[in-house]
Amino acid sequence: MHISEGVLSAPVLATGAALALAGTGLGLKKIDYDRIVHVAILASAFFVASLIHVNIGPASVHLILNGIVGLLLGVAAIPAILTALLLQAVFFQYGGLTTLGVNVVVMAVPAVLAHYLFLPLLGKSPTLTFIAGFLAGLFSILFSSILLGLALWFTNQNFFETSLAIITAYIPVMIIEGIVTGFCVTFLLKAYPEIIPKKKK
Amino acid sequence: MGFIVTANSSVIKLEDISFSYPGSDTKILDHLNLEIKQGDRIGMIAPNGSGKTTLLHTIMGLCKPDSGTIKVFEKVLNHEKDFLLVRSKIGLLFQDSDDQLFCPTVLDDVAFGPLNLGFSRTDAIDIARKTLEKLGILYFEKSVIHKLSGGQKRLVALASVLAMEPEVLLLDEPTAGLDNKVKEKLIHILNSLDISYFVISHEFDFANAVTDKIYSMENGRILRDDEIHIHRHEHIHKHGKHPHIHK
Amino acid sequence: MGFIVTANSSVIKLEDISFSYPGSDTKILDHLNLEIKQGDRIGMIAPNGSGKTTLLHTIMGLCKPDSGTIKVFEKVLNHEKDFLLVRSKIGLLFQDSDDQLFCPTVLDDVAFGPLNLGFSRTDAIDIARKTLEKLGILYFEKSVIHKLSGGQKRLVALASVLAMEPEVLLLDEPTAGLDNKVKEKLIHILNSLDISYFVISHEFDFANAVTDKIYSMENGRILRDDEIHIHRHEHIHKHGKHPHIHK
Amino acid sequence: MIEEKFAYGSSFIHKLDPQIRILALIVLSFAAALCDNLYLAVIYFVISIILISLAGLNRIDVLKRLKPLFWFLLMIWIILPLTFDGDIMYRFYWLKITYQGLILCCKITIKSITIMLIFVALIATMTIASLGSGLHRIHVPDKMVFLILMSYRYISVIEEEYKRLLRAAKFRGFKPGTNVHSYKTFAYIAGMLFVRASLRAQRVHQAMLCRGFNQKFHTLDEYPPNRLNLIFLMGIFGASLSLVILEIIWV
Ligand SMILES: Nc1ncnc2c1ncn2[C@@H]1O[C@H](COP(=O)(O)OP(=O)(O)OP(=O)(O)O)[C@@H](O)[C@H]1O
Ligand SMILES: Nc1ncnc2c1ncn2[C@@H]1O[C@H](COP(=O)(O)OP(=O)(O)OP(=O)(O)O)[C@@H](O)[C@H]1O
Ligand SMILES: [Mg+2]
Ligand SMILES: [Mg+2]
Repeated sequence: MHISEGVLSAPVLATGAALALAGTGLGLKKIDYDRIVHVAILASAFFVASLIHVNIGPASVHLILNGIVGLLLGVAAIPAILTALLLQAVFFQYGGLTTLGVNVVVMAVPAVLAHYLFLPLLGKSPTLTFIAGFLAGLFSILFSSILLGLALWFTNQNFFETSLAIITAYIPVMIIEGIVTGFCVTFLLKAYPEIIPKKKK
Repeated sequence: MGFIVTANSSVIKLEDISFSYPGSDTKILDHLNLEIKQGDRIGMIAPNGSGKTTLLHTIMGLCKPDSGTIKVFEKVLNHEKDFLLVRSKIGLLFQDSDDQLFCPTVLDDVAFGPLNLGFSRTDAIDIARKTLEKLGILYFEKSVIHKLSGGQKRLVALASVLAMEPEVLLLDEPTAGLDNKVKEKLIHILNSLDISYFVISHEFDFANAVTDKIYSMENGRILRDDEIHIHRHEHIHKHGKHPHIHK
Repeated sequence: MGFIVTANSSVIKLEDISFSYPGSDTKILDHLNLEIKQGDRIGMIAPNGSGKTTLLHTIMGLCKPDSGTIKVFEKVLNHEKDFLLVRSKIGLLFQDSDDQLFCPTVLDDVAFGPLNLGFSRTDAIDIARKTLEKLGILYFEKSVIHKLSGGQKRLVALASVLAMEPEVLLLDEPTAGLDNKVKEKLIHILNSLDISYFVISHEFDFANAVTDKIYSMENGRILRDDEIHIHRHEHIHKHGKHPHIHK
Repeated sequence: MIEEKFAYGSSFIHKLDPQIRILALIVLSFAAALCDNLYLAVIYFVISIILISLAGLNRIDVLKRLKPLFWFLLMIWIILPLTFDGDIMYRFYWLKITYQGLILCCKITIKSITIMLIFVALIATMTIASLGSGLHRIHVPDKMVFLILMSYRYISVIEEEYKRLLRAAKFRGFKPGTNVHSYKTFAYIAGMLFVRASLRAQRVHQAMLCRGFNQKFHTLDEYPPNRLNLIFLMGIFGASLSLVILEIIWV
């Protein structure tokens, strides 16, 4: 989910950059040197997850999975997502430098929220785990698309219809991300519960 | 699936296959010919990077050859669709079992293939159990994959390939990183199968124990050893008082 | 670094070490004893999952034993701090090179250790270049790691360990997945080193070619083969007209 | 897949110090992003074209890289002129195309292409290792540089793992479709990637400890001092500054 260069106004770009900077600073502070490799390699996994294409009818969309990254990393998800987006910009030209801040906010804020909202529900029961995962996936994309719409709307009120169109277009993605995140969380709890932060203690 | 397979009929036949990876000029396969017949047990020993894995991937339709024809069960395969049909009849054991196992538990993983073939859940689980039983590893059906040892993973990977009841097996270095006990188990299992297979290995003794002929590869072509004759030779070993570990 | 090492002095000594992974009851190491002396070249052949990798990690302080003492250069190691000092004197080659090569380019990676030891940039680069030269792989100093082949990565991993000028080498299955040419290169390199080492391998012939004695592991303990005697035996091989591939 | 296609070369731009290129990128792309005047946007566009030629990049390859952007622009051109309020230029029954909408489309198109071209010319022309050392020298925190370099190193390892897993699934008769079984399979594959990533991270961390890692990450990359560095940076700063001043005076 990227907003392209050349669209947003100066105040929106500046706000995005400032928020992303603050969040990254906070996240970096939370990562000590024993965990930094973990964060870096999960950032790579997040990058690669976006290369996974799943079908919806005749079309296909790629996974985003910021919900999972949030669940697994908490605040540390912010620098991880920044890293992945920067590398995507370098390799695929999905975006440039000026929108990097806004894009980080769009992807990372819902991820961090998902961590605090849904992590406590994981592992209570298989059904609840799936539902929590489903909601984490769905909610992350919903909130990301709303943030993206807001960025456009703050730039120019005339982008209202465009924003609505974008949010609507993401509805099928939300459902798919929900299902995939649900199964993925179920998988993680079964196969490697140590990866879920709470379970470590 | 309607393939009629009689003894000595050709199962896989590559004719004049050339292949190079996109963006490179090196011909990894260079007018290569290979035939695997019903009942064949063929080994292949060749250096790293000589194109063995590429060869198997070409048979499975993963690498599209630049020229030449691939026939499986006497049928020429051209399009992705032709390969789809045939892939369930050829079992490929990957070089690294970790590449092959992605379900949470052993049973899930072995049942994955049968489910894709259209079996019902209960039938798929049934098939999976039977296959694990046959390999003598039913006792860890509930185990989580990444907590298994290398040898155990190998056996599970083999089970998940066999569960699809393939008519040919392609094995890519099945013994890499395995200890001698598991190796012997594998030799025993392979020798008790009654399907054709093609085994890549870096270990002569293993390949020798499970196959009837051994090929090699050089410059993108197969080197064939049709005659097999007995040869006797001596080594000198330093070894201690413990049971001598020797393949 | 102030360690006085004389011939036949003990380099690594494990006494009565027990270890189990957190959350499990199985003793992977069970009152294990091991001594590596100056000049020793020891091989270890043992089944998958017998605890070989765990043993090496215990020596390096990556797994903390439940009981027993670890002495390196006659000094008992207790705390993380003691291990810090010692880690630069023991070189561990990991089972998977991708775990060990974490810098973007070959030169970066080989210079990483010397930089941590406090060498200046230019000195570190100098050491790195010399080590690559010694292994005959200087020509890919600028290469990006993830574009190297398996065998090349192995050699780079070895270079990055050697660049720290360790006094002992611990090698975890250095030959897994390597072809015979690279294997021979490795044999040659190891035999030309004049430091002690401890090699885990599943391949008797390789272990035999680079070491003076071979140990094994069972039930968390070391099985020792102190006497070495020559033994002559015969095989029967089927083989073809091609140059017989044999390690 | 992960190819640094433009990273190797011997052009003027390739020889510049990464640190200089990053600074130039920051100044120039923000100046271009803030520009709100169609004529000035065209000047920025010309600058970006000059930079691309200085970098000696293959034009076809560059165009291919902009493909995702072109899809976005296509969407903009379909939606914006119709939904934007303003003076109506054409009316076709209930469809109306506004002048302001059209101008905005032009501006967005030119600006977005410009900013992407600047990025390609200045950043895509260096390896990630150089980017890391450049960022390090403009005082980006150690930990951030470390995250970028380390993450880059393992992307291709994990991508390979993904490709192999997908291949294995396909060999076992998996046909991706629009159904729960497919989504579940992809979820398992993604989950497996995260598990492997985590296990690998543990091992890599241990490997770093064994090599005496003391919480400092070094980058070796060295660029010989080059008089052109300063000239280039001054040129970019000067151009950006004069264009910004021009816009303020103009309005
Ligand atoms: N995706 C790829 N793109 C380009 N070249 C490749 C690719 N995969 C393999 N190669 C090259 O093709 C050659 C053959 O590779 P292949 O994996 O088939 O060898 P192999 O015989 O299986 O070796 P090994 O014994 O190491 O498994 C090698 O030189 C390798 O560098
Ligand atoms: N992190 C871990 N947590 C729990 N158990 C573990 C862990 N790592 C290894 N084990 C278990 O400890 C035992 C010894 O593992 P280890 O990796 O030391 O074996 P190994 O001798 O090196 O085997 P291989 O030849 O396959 O490399 C195995 O049974 C394994 O299942
Ligand atoms: Mg291979
Ligand atoms: Mg091991």
